[in-house]
Amino acid sequence: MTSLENLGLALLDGLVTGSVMALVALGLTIVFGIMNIANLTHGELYMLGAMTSWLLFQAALPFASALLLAPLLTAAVAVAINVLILQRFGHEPGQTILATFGLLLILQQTALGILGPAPRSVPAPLNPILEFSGFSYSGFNLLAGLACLLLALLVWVLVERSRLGLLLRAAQENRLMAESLAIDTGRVILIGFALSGGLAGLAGALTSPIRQIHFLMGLDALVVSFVVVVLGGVGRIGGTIAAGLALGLLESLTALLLAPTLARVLTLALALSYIIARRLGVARGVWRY
Amino acid sequence: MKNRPLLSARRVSKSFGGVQALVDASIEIMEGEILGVIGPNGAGKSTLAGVIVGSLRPDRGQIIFRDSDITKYSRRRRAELGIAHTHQIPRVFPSLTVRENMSLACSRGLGGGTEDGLHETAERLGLGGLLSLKASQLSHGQMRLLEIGMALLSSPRLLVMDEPTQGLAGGEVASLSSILRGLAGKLAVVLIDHRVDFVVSLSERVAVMNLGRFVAVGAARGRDVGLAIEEAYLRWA
Amino acid sequence: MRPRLSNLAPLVIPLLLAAAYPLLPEYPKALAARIMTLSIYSYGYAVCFHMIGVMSLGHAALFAAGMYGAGLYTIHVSPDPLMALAAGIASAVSLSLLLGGLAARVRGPYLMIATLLASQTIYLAALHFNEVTGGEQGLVLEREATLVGVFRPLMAEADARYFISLLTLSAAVAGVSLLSASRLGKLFLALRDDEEKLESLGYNTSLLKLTAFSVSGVLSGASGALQALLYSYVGAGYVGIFNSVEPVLWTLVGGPYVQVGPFLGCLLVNVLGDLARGLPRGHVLVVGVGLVAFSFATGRLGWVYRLLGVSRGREE
Amino acid sequence: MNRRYALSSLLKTGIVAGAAAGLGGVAGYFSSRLVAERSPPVKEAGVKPIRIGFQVHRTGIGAPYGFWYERVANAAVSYINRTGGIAGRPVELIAEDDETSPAKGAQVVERLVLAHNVDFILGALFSDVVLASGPRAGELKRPYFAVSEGTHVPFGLLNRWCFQPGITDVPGQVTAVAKWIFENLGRRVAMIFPDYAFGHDHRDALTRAAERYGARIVEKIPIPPGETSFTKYFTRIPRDIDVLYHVMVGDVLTFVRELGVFLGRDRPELFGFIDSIEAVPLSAPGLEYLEGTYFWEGFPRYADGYDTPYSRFYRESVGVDENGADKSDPSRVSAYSHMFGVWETLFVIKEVVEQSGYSEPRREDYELFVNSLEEMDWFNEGLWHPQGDKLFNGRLHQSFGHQFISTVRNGRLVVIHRTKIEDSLYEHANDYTKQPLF
Repeated sequence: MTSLENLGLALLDGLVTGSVMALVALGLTIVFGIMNIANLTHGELYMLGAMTSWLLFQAALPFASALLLAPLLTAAVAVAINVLILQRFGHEPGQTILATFGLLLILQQTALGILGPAPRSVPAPLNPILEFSGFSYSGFNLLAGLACLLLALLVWVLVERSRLGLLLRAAQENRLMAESLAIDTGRVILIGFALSGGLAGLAGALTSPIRQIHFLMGLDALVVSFVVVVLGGVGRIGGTIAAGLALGLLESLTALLLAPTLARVLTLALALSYIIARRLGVARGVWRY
Repeated sequence: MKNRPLLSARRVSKSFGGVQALVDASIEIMEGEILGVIGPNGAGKSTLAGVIVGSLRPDRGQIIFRDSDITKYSRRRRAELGIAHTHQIPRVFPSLTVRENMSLACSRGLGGGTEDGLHETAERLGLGGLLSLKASQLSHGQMRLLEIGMALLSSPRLLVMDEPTQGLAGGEVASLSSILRGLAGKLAVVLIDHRVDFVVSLSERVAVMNLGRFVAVGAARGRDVGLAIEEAYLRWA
Repeated sequence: MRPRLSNLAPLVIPLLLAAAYPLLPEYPKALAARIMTLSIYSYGYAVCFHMIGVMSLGHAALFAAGMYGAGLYTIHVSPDPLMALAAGIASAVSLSLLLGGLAARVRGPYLMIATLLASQTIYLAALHFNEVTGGEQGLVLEREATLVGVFRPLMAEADARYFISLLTLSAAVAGVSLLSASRLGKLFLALRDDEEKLESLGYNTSLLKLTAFSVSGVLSGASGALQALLYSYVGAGYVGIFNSVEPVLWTLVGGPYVQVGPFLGCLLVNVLGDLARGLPRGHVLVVGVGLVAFSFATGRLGWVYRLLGVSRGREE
Repeated sequence: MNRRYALSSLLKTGIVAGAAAGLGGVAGYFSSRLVAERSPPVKEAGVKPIRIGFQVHRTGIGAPYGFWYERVANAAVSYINRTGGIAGRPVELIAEDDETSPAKGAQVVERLVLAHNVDFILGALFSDVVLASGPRAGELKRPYFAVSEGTHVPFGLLNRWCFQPGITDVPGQVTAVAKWIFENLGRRVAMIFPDYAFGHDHRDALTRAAERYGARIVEKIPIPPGETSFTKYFTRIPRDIDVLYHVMVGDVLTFVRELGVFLGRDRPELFGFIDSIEAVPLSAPGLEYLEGTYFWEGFPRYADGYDTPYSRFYRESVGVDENGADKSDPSRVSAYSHMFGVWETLFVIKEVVEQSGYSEPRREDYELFVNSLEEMDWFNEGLWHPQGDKLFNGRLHQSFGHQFISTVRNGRLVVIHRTKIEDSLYEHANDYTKQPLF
């Protein structure tokens, strides 16, 4: 392969990886970025989405059913976590971290019980191999990437253009004020959790044919999501999408140049210097820790 | 000495988004004087305080302190030069006791420095009996007094007070007045408040602000100032 | 604001541990030694978390710097455990200046992620330069070159391990207690309460953060170095993200009282984990349930601290 | 108002109760399995059991292996106990989870020795866990048996108390198959391996073998841990190679799928270590690409690959069907190429205890035990060693056995070659017998 073809492949693959990262991170943007609640189970919700897809495949149901049922299930789990636990101590940051980390372990071990320890996979509903000049690429990967990107953009428009985005922000920034304006903050936070959980589950189901399904897959997703959310500027949906894409491309392109592990080091170092150079967060005092 | 400007703001402008909070505002503060600043809500008073103490950077214009340009100085360097600040909503350290709060203000080093004036200041402010209380346990008015005490203990040359009477009861306002009177001549004070009578009674000169500009500056009981106040408040009433 | 002798009341913890020594069966003794070593890391974390209110997700890097510093010194320079301990602490402190520098420039969630990225970078570097670091597999230190080895003529390994960690823990407890009562400690609290206000009083808050991070580096590095020098093993398995999250959990469970909380939290979480390990299956699940339960209990444990005579750390 | 309040609080109570029941259910599920799976200790009046501690990867990244290691250990212990135990004493297996973490692994060694006072420790698979545990075992003076294939035992990184008699190490495996690769598939090779110790062992061993047989490793592509997409690294694969050698840990399914799309039909020969798809069914979507490629197997997954009475008995005992999957769940494929090491290690312990006259954990008995083990030089094929006979090197504390080379044909692995024991041997200066035991 020529270096130009390599570059083409790296760009394509980077965009697909980036779109997936963006969609997974988007849910976290809503709960953590906008509402300031550090929900560490976010990656596990993604894993639950993928696991649901596998369970439905085992039950011989079509892939489309996973796209429908997985987000419903994960949204319900997210809402349950909020109602049963987080809401009871008013989303106090320290207690939230403890509780959601505990839940992370519980969900992970539950998945171990259901999936078993070995990786699982589901087939893609359609899988054309796309031939480009000099390299080939999986049609489903491209499709899933595009779907992730479109969904992310859709959510962006939905939240930014509707009253919902405003309400989500208001609910966090000043609960008292929001309540005096007759906004039911409890319900707004609930909607935020449902949306966030649903997005994570949808991303998990959508990518289940292109990633292996494993009980430990949530932790990586969580860490990557946090990084993407923060690089995009906490609470900015458009920023999250841009950061996801940028990170995906960056990882792909650095891998062309350097030994793989060094390439990852370089990606992390670049992300870090971006944060330092922008002096991010200096003017914001909302987050206590 | 008294006629030399301690600090001057020269044609300072500052806007937030599309809103012009300060427009080419210029003012001089003399050594040892109390300068009152009056104006309706949104006139630009707090922004003025911000650019003087360094929590806000002006878009244009200069801040001169004792003949040197401090426009680009950080808040900390200005504090070292002797510019102190009390906030509209009092800011003290709630985890520390009253004594510890005041002690931190006494000196900036880690060693501790002199705390000679600490007890005296505390007594003067009526905080003498509260020294070992946590600041978080104080009432709003006591917190206000504590913040003023901290500002005084940092031995400033210029004290910028942003709405010091806000949230104070009648009696507390009276004692605040007497404290400020006691300061006359010792340091310069920029007294920003919306209580016209309070400001006029304490200040030698009063500056009236409206829509980001100084509309009048003069003797506290002067005619110009009186008219300007009337106009500014009537328009916005 | 001068520290008084009464500020040393939290030393009751190491005293109790010393008194418990003859009563403990062998395994609890070994476990206690392990927890003491780790709780020094917990104190190191709490200096940043509770005293200046900075949440870092990169402290595993400080622990690792102490561990690799001590381990590599032993292997490549000289098998002198005390010098190795110093080398470990020194490398952790240098790294803590880097993290502290980050804290001076970046805040809030951005700082969490910046520190996370920094420690992940170090983790991957430790993997990549495996000829030096041993990569994920790690390196084994010659036992004779470790602290335990030095004390072997005098006492059994298990005893040496217990008392060396106890001694270091006592120093950490005393240090942190005196620090929190000192003027510097008050400045740390003031920094946590209101950074801008402190700056407007003329204090250099960046310098204060650097100071807090280096104190944290000393403690975290000492803990990491002890891990290497007491257990003869150095490896990248200690640098992963889990190892940065663990002290967050310990200090949260232990509560805001910086003199005793870090130890109690570390103790509670580890003892729960150890008891659950005795279950034939599902012990991670039990730890998860335990953490959820702790999340409800934290903040209601004030009486425990009052009982121990600790006056205050952080206001709730 | 009151009614509504009552209703909602009733609802909340219901939800909480439901959640508690759910959690309880999950816990119950686990505990019921544990009771079922724990080997029943043979209690005979007056006979003290031999206690074998087992450090197992129940959770964490090693879990797919840990699950099968535990299954095999239980099967072996149950067989030993049915047939008279060890030296007439029943065996009690005490298994504890090490979370596949070096820190927790070392702690488990302490628990097993100090709290349970086990006679021997059956160790772990992942090299970091083994390397952190070995020093603790050495200090506590308990024989520690790794089933890891890592080089830490034979290369002398550990100590006299650490052994690996049940499975050939990676350099031995690679040395054995490299000759076949170069002779049959080609001499220009690129390799993909995980960027940690296990992968580095492969890299170093294959490089040495290439030097010996005049082949060339033209590209070495280490994959960082935790990677979930691989296409970007495939761009480094040169197009003019004869063989692509792959060994993966982690996101293996994605790895193979993306490799398939990337290389397409016009691919070089593929030789993989089964580790890339260990515990994964070949029928998993995307793996059809592996048709016609070659694999190293430690012990053939499909029953016809090495069909002896002993291997049939072993397969039956651990409950694996002829396709290498769990008899009760055909989608749960076993770690067949590695887990036999657990079985064989337990029988090495049995053999050496019976030969040496070991009776309890004390100095003179361990001296007998370790010396007897180090004097062993051969394990005969049989019910105790179903994978085949093995040469044991007492200086290295390491066994060397036969290796299998299989090809994927019609979606199954078909054995095409079995290496000789000599093919696995290599020189190493390490000599544990020179270390003092106490």
